[in-house]
Amino acid sequence: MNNFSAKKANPLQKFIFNLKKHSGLSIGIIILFAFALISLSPLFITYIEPNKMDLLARLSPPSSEHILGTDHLGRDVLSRFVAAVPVSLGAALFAMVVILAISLPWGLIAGIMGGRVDAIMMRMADIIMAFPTLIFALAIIGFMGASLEASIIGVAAAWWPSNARMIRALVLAAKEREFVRAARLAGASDLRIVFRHIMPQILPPLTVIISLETASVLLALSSLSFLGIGAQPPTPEWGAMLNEARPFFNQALHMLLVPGLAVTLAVLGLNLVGEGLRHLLDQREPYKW
Amino acid sequence: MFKLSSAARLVSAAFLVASISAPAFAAENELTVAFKRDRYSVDEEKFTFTVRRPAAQIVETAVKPDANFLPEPLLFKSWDYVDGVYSITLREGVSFSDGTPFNADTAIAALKLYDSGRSDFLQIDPESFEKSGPFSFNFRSEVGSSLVIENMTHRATSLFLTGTNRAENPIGTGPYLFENYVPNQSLTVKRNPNYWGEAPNIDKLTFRFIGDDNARLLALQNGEIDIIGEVTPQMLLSMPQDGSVILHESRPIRYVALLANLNGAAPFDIMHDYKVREAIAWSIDRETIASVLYAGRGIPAKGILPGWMFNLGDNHTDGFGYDPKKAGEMLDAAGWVMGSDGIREKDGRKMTLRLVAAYPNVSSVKPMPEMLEQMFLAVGIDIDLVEVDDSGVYSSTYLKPGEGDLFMEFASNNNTDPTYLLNNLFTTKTPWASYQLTAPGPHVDAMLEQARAAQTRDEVIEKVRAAHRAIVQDDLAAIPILLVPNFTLSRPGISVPMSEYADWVDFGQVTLSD
Amino acid sequence: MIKYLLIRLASALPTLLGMTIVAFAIVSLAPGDPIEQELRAMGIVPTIEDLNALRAKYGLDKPFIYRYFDWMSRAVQFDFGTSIATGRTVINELKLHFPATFILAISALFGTILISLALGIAAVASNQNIASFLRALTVVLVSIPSFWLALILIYIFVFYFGWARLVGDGSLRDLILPVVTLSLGSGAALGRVVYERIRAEMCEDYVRLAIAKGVSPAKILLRHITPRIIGPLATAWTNALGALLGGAVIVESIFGWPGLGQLILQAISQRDFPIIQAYLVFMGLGFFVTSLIADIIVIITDPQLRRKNSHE
Amino acid sequence: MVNALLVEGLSLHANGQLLLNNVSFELALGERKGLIGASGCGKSLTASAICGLLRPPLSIATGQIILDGRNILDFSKKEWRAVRGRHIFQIFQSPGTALTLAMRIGPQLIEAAEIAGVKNPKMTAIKALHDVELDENITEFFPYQLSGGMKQRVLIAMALILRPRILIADEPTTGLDVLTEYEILSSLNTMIEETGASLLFISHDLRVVRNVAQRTLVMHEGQILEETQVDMLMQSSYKHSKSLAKAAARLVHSC
Repeated sequence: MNNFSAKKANPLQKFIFNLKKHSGLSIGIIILFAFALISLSPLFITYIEPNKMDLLARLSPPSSEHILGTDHLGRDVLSRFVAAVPVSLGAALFAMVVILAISLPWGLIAGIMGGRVDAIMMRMADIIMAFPTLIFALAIIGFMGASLEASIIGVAAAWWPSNARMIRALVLAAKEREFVRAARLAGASDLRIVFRHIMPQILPPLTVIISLETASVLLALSSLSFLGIGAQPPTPEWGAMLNEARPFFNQALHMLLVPGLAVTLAVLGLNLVGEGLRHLLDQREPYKW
Repeated sequence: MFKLSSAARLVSAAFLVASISAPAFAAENELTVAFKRDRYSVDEEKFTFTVRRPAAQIVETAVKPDANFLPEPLLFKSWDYVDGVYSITLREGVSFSDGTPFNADTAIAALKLYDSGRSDFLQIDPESFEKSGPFSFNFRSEVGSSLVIENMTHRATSLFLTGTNRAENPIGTGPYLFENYVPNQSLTVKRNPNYWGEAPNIDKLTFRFIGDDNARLLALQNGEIDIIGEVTPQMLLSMPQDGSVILHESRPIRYVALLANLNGAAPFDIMHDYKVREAIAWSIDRETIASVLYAGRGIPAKGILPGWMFNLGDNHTDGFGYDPKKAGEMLDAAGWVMGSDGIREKDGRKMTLRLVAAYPNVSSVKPMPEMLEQMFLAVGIDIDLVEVDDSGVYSSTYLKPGEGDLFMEFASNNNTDPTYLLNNLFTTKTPWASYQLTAPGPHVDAMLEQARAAQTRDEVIEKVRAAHRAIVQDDLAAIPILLVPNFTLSRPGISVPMSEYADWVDFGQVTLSD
Repeated sequence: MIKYLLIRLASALPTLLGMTIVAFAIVSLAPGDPIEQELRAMGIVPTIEDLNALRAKYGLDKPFIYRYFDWMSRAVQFDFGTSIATGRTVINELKLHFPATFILAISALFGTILISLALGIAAVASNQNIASFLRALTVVLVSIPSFWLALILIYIFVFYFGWARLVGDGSLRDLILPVVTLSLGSGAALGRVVYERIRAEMCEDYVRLAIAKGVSPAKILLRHITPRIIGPLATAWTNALGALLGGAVIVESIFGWPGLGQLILQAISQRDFPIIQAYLVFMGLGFFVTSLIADIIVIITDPQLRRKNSHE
Repeated sequence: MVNALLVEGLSLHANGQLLLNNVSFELALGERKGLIGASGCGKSLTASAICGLLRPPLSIATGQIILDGRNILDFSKKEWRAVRGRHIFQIFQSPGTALTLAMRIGPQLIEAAEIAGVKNPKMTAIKALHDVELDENITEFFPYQLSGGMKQRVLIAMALILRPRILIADEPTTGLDVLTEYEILSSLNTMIEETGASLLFISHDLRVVRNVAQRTLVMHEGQILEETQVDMLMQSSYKHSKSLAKAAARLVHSC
């Protein structure tokens, strides 16, 4: 009789069990963790200075001295790749913070106030969403002049409205839940409802959104750097490194592969984590036919 | 619409094949030349801009620059300048491609067009034209300039037949006829069978506009185009060394230099100190840059005008070598002492210089800015590098408001007027308002004013020489780095007659050896 | 339906108006003087008066509000002025470059729809192992930056095999690589949407009933699930068109495809204001029209909405 | 008596948790049997297992379900498809979501008729609607235009069309008012009488079961406690059986 009541697994075991079941999520976490380690590695390992040129060793293939080879100015590709981790990922994370700083209050206020405020706020978001995102970012950069800062601002300006919309949708769904209604009827203040009831509810799906959106922001930022209107050389940044690698891809494929794989892996890590979290949250299984 | 045009192309191709196969025709030779930007414009009012490189095959100028950058006859047979009056004798036996004879009437009409344009480049007094014979006439400069003929070597001053639509069907006296134009894609010209001069080697020239530098090079390697007309140092770095791409070069003419902000407000006032400018000049390893970039064809520069040009000679400037130790001492002497982080400082202020690269765009000098940054870092100067791929942003955001310490430029005196470059870049009265901050002061203003007012060419050259020395040596308004040839790239089996001035590379005279 | 469309259009008017203001403001308030740049690039020495005359000609000397209303009153008649760089009318420039981008974007959209359906349905329908592989493939494809993919495709197909041209003449054969580049990524992204949508529907009770009835999987998918998801998918696909137009800027630049992307990159670097403004407005309009089409599909496929709208 | 269905030692797992424990029972040809128990005791799981509608993480640990002498748990997907509808059919407790929202009623019934292999699907569908006392013009309706009771009767009409040998009705009257409940149950009775199918009627409410079946299984926490006459439940030795009977009695009394 007792054998069918669940054995209580401890949280860690449960987490590990979940990770095993969600291999995508665990791979994603491992990738992101690896990038975090790499970005910290200069504290322990001495790399060649990422901007140091060795003009005699230009475009050299991977060797014991330069494990990932050198670029067109004889700079060490490995150390540039490592130095680019905090720049590229940092820029994406920073852009995401800016996006959230705008879209979270925007979506919360619109969702909770409803009515005319909601209509006006969403209309304003719609105006920006009327432009394809990358094109809007391009226009903003055209306004500010090319730089990493401008591309972050451009991307944030183009990306926040859709995030605000998603957050608003989450808020609306949360607002309809019984206990939120009850709290409201019980006379809880808006602020209290937001922080005590709505935020905890939208946080899990918001994590999914943040993870997936950071991936798309990272892609956008590296695209802009690749077009030469994002991070400016000699700043090590993956998109910019690819831009520099372009002319040489016939002679030095390693210049093209290293930053390209770096972007792909980082985006993959973020996507896997986002997808994995989504599956963790949505445990429904389809009927088999 | 898209499909229609490709269908039309197919049909016309079919007709072409049919017309070729009928008589026993010698095989047509064709050449495809790639340029970065389509500069062909159809605005009649802006027609001074229209005759850029491709269209220059259709219309010709009055004179062309010779090897020493002096005007030599083309449509003008001879000219004379006495007391403000130019007397012109035209070449006889020339006619426009539609058969209209080229004579004093049509020439005057063509020259008068330049006053109806918005920009009065030639500064001719349009009321002063006076026909003195069927092939001769006189005119005056409205500003008393002795350099009108020199300015006519600019390809923007080609002579069109008036009374026709220059935008849709430009008619000139040149070796080619307008055939087809797809904006931002291609312009095709075909041989003018009735050309008055030496017949070109190539029957049909197609100019392709490919904006992306790498795409141009890859397309050449892939055999999709024959010649690249605009070549960047990155392309030369990545050029395959197996002989599949051939480099053609002129004498060095373009300069790469750092223009110093001599009149900037804080924080862009560090360059006011001559010692700092000199230290920078000594900390540039020009030999290394020259050996790595531009396929090793650039030479360390002692000035921004090459010595061969106008017979200026190499000796009126001394130039600067590479001596980081000396540079360091100069900076010490100027009060900029080394800080603990390897960056110099003075009165608590870090020596951070903003280097804006580059005019006309950063790809024309890349990756030189990064190389310079490392060299300056070695003497304790921190560089805030701003790369601009847009000459509009360059001049309006950085140059005009003085938002920078050093401005990297890649340009040339693309004109046989010896005062052209110096006057525009280094005088307080420059017509290019952005360049106020690079003017050393009244003494240079005066030198160039005298040069422009001089009535003989020797006198002009003499003054220019003095002004040039002042700018690149005594005042260091421009810190010279390299002098670079004008390049083209081609597939093997092509020989391109190069010119120092890109607009004067004559693609019709290309010889094919296969 | 027509009434609904009219309401939808009327409610979109403020958005469209706001869009034009944003498009105009972004560009007009930007620094950079196109006139001076053009003259300098030509090596021409203008006087201050010449510059002012040219500025006046292009209306660059007037205050912002005046310029906006002036621009709008002409824009509604499809007169966006003259390109400063080329001297052609802006409408002409757009007409010249639009067909290439249109073909590219539509082909890429078509490819996207095909790839997304193939990946999504295959992942739903196949057995556990193949499905996991397909889903892994999907996430990887979504994560590859399009510009990198383009370079790798060029390396493989242009240089290694020599099967494709790099700088074509705009013929359909030159379309293949750019379209593949564009549609792989967005096709995978939408394949994920297709998969998630079908999966979500497969959790629904009506699918359980259909299974209990003994309906075959293909019929369940076609008859029961498709009508439910076609609306949301149409919305996702048309939204993808926006991403494709953005991606087209990169892909056109890499492949030298003579479309609007090239035009806008060039216009930005040349500060060709009228072009940038018109481009932004057109992109916004195009986006608006496609989302309208998506809305119509949603209504047609959702009986409840369809009824509500026909009875209102 | 010939067995229509035999369930033997059926056990069901999810995430290491045992949800059905050694469930065994049989259903004779033409027999009507109830399956009662408190909510969450495993009744619907049993029904889903019999129809092959379990989805992960649910999985069958041990046991067999014998239909026509064959263990259907060993069936391939194709064999399952051949069995469903014509041999075993189930109507669910949530008529509101069970019908395909985007399809009109007519095509959904006709689809069933095609599976059943009748000659004139459309006529069969209309006749079935008449049998459950629905107007034939609702074939043009979408599910959202029907009430809950009407939808449940459409499901019964579907069962009429399919003529399964075994029908499992999983709480078909939950959430409906008493009058509608009565109509549904009589439709169900009509259907069983007409087709001669065996019926497994699942409910938590003894009162309802009494209307369609004489015998019932009692389930508690994943196990079958007993099989007994509905009327004898009050006298059961199991306290859970007794409490179910008492709850029904209280409800009847309060009316």
